[in-house]
Amino acid sequence: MSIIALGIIIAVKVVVILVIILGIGAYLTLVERKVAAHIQRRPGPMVVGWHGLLQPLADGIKLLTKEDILPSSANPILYNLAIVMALVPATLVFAVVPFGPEVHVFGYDIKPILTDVNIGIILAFAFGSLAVYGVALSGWASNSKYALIGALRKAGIIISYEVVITFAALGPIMLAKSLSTYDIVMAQIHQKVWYIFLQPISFVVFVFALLAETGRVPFDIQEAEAELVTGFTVEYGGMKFGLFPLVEWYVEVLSLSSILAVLYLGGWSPLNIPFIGFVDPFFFLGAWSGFIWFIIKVSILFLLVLWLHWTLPRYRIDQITTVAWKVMLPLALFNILISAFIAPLLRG
Amino acid sequence: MIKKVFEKPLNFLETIFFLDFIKGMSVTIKQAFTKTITTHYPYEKLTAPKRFRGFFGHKTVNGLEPQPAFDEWAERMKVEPQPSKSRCVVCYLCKKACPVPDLFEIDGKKLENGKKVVSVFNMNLMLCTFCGLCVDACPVDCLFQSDIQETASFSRKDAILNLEKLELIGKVWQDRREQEPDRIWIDDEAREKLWRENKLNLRKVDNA
Amino acid sequence: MQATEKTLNEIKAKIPYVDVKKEKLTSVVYVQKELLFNVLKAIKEDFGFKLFIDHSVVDTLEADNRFEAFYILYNVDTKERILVKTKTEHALPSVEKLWFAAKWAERECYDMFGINYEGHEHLVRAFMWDTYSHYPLRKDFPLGGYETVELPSLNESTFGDNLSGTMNYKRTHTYVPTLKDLEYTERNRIKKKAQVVLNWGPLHPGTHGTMWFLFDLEGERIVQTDVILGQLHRGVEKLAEHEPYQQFLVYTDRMDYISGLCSNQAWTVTVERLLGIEDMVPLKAKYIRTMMSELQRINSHLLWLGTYALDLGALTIFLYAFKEREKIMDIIEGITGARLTISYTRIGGVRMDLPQGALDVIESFVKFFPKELKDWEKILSRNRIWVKRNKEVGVLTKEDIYFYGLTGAVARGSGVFYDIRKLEPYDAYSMVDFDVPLGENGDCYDRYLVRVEEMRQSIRIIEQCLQKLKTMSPNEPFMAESGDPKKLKLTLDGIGLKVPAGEVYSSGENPRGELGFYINSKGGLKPYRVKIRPGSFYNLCVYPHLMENRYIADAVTVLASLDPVVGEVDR
Amino acid sequence: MAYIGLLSLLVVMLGLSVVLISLNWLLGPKKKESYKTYPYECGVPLYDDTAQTTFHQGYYILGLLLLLFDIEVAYLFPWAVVYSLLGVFGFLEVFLFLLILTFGLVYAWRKGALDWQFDLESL
Repeated sequence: MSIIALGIIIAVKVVVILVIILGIGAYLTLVERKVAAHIQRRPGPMVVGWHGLLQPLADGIKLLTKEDILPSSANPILYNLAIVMALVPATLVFAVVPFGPEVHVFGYDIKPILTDVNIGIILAFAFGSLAVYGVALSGWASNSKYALIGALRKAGIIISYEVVITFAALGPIMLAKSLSTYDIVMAQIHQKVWYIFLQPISFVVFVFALLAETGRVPFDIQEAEAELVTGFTVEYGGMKFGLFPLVEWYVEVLSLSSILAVLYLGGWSPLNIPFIGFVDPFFFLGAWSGFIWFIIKVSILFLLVLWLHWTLPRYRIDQITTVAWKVMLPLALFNILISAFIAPLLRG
Repeated sequence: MIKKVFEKPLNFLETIFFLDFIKGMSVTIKQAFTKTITTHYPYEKLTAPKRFRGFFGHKTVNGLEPQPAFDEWAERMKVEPQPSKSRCVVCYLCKKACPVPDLFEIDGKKLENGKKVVSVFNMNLMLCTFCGLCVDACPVDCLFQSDIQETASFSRKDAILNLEKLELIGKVWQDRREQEPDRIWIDDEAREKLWRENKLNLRKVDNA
Repeated sequence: MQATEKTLNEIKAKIPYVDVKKEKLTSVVYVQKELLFNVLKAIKEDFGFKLFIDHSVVDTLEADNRFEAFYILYNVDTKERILVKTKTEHALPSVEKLWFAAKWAERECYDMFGINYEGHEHLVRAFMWDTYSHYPLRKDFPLGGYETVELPSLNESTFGDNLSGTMNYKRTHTYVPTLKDLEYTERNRIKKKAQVVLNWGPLHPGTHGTMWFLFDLEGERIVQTDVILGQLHRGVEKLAEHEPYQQFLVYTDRMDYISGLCSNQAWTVTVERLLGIEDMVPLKAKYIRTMMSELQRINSHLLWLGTYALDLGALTIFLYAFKEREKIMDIIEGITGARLTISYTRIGGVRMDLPQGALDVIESFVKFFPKELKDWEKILSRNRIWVKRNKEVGVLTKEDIYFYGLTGAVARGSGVFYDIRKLEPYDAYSMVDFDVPLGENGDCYDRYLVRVEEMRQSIRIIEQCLQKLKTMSPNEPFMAESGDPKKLKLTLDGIGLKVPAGEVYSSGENPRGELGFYINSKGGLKPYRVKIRPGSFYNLCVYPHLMENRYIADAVTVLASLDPVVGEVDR
Repeated sequence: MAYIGLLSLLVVMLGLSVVLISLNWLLGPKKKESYKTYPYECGVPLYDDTAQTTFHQGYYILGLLLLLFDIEVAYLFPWAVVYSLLGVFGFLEVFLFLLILTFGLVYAWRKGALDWQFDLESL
């Protein structure tokens, strides 16, 4: 493979990820607003475009043309650095997400994954936990008490759920015998089983950890609008304000849902009947059906997150940490024990 | 007489299978696939009920005045009724009944035949509480409250109703809504649509 | 019910140096101010008048002993109410040791009358800022205030279109606090003990209005709290002294603006009791009032439920509750003509009869609503997060209820049977059948359950009223006819309604607690002094106590479960 | 070599975030008003001028435990990958390892370290 071809492939992949972040991320705001609206018996945005289809665009323009305000007592460098720290690591997670199986385009075999390395999962968790710095910095830099409390709460959540999410992920890794995201999916395809069937406890724990890491209800205490107005974003305006929810509520949910799909739902593999095989209604698409399955799985997970978000009340900070350390962590440890018994039974 | 309230705590099975969450989520998903109940203001508007207490108006003399009260009061206050002009008899009862009397500015002028006619009737609605006590006080069914509710304006001047504006509102009202029956709502179809889930069926208008 | 002759005599026998007097509408114990504390203590502890209702002062303008103070106490077991009165020049002993609620009432009297309370722990103004130098409720304070600062009207400066005469809007304004005044006030109210003092409110979504809380924080822990009231203070009591009885009705709408009809009803019933015409009110009017105020109660509780859930993060319930609330609003709009500031009742009846179709609409609402309520309970009541957030939070014991003068659903949540509709029925409440829900633990969860159950009981009441109203013909009167128009003029507009001299304390069961009106009338068109006993004000006074050593997140839970409305707190 | 993609994404994202941050400054209006940059605290004067002070948090010990468990998990990742090759010995070894750490967790639990440190006294 020539250098040029490699460069083009990488460029295409980067562009795809950028589209996911900015385009899909922005349009997910519309999806969320529509889902929330219909759950609440409203139609949601209806004015800008057909059924509000241009609403994210209008929101974007509005946010971009706001005045740039720096609070008088804020620290300007940290204040802006916080946004970078929030945005960049969250998007880097996508680098290790395999969007589909290997495909054959223009004579090249291309894996639709930006960095297929043998420590993919570890990278994902590492970048995922870096996101807390953005929040913590923004809280400290804006020098507002509400922002500070919100940021410290977010740190509290991360402290609790960082351990839980990694312990939960150990189970599928033991079964797949690999840390590469691509290989984990391949292992599930070879073993003809999605790990959700073997690891239900770990799956539930992972879903809650996902909600916690992304600050979704019932763990949205860092911006709890009734107590902290909007927590750490309280001093931000315009696009700077817009980026935080974009990153937290959409980009991170998407990336962690992708990881979840990879770990438990067999990534791009079609519908699974445990230990018997896969059923693929999209067989006529060949290798490309994998992409559709991946999109379906991630969207279902995203809708589930929304559904939970618009149904449940939120926890209190001490209850969150207590649940994490006293319920989730022992469950995750127990799950490792179970996996230790299951793993040798599976074919390599 | 006394009812103790309590709620059972979750049992073990309900806890591990998240039955409490599932129950709540079943309600929200059910609602998500039910029709929306919104009215798309300002593209859609409901008709205010006849009793709505909005901006004020003066009903005009059109032969439908409450009799004999109107003639008696016109006699008593020495007021000459002018056709298609305000019915006001300058009795000041509205001002007397008002919790904020300052908002009224009423005056009459003498005609050549020695009788009076209302010349100034200003209402400063910046001060108004829209309680309707002045309407109750009006003995000749002149002052009334219309269904005008979109009253925001860029100048405080628009919040002051003078005699011309009041008469105009009154005339429009008399043409448009005066003859309606005293019903809770007038726009039955729109309301029944809004109350779809209640299966509301309003009885047909009784014009008796 | 007022204390009986027997109780008064027992008090006289036990405490010989007081005078007791049984008047037509009140039972009064007169006492010298030096003995006030001991007498109140004896009445509280020996005679069981444990519940603090209200305390305030009447400015009599007499040369010596200008102020007449009164304390209203209630005995929940024997259902008796008593007034304790004393006279003073400018100072009174503080009774905050007996009732914490008195502490706030005393602050209000200090603020409004300049009474000095000896032994008060922290005597600061209640509503005005601390650098304010007048006492607004004194009789010599003019209604319009002292005109010191003139604010330029926006229109004048922009368009230059002022009008002449009484229509002009160039109005002089009284002194408004500057940032410096506010800063002095906030530093005077709370002395920092912990790490950071956080301003929580007045412009904050969690305070349900413009309440200003100061939280002294040690991390997430609230070490001490204070409330700075008065953001919405409009001097309703002062206005009442300058309005005819009927016209004051308009201001009751604007106190507890969520439940205007209930406040209307409470005021009307009070004036009717003072006039002695409670029995003359037609049955139809009574049923209409009862039904409408129960609708309003559901309306108010829906707002509470919605905002409560919203505060705890369940936004969807908020929209569901508002969906139903909108229906009630539409009903009320169709019947009375207004959605929020209703002014529907009249002294002697109601403003208008029910329109055609009203009963059908209400019936269809009543049929559907319980189903909807059940759905919401499915989402909330047994949800583990909801239970965790509410159980063991903001616990109030029975003794707390009496000590802090709490009423309404807050009192019932702690298992105190205190419901004016049962204890002292007004309008048609004695003729309908309903249960009073009582909680056991007195935490936020119990208060939640009590209020939800109250909505169901309200539906029951409305159903009974509907049955009754259906049998009544449209020709039946809805206003009382005065036997002798010269003596007593009962009209819809209330012009010329003269009220005999006397005093009365009467209350209604508002959704937010007991709304009481103390009217001191010297005869004539206008009351001499009106003291409003707002349920929200006293329910809020327990808040600093409940917030001690709690999380910030509990602040919203507890505040929403006490459910104060600023319009009523500040008046 | 595999990391080139990651690196290029990092560079692109850094550039993009700088652009997004400065767009408001470029496109937005610029009007100076005296209280516009006043820190938000519900529209009233600040009691404490700065929020950058000591602020007690209840999860200090949890933070220490996080370090501990994160290191533990780092040890477990390689084990998880090759677990099937190690056989019974590998299982027993890590089982013992986890057991000790679980005892550590239980100890911390019994000592109340997993609870939110609400008061200074409980520290």
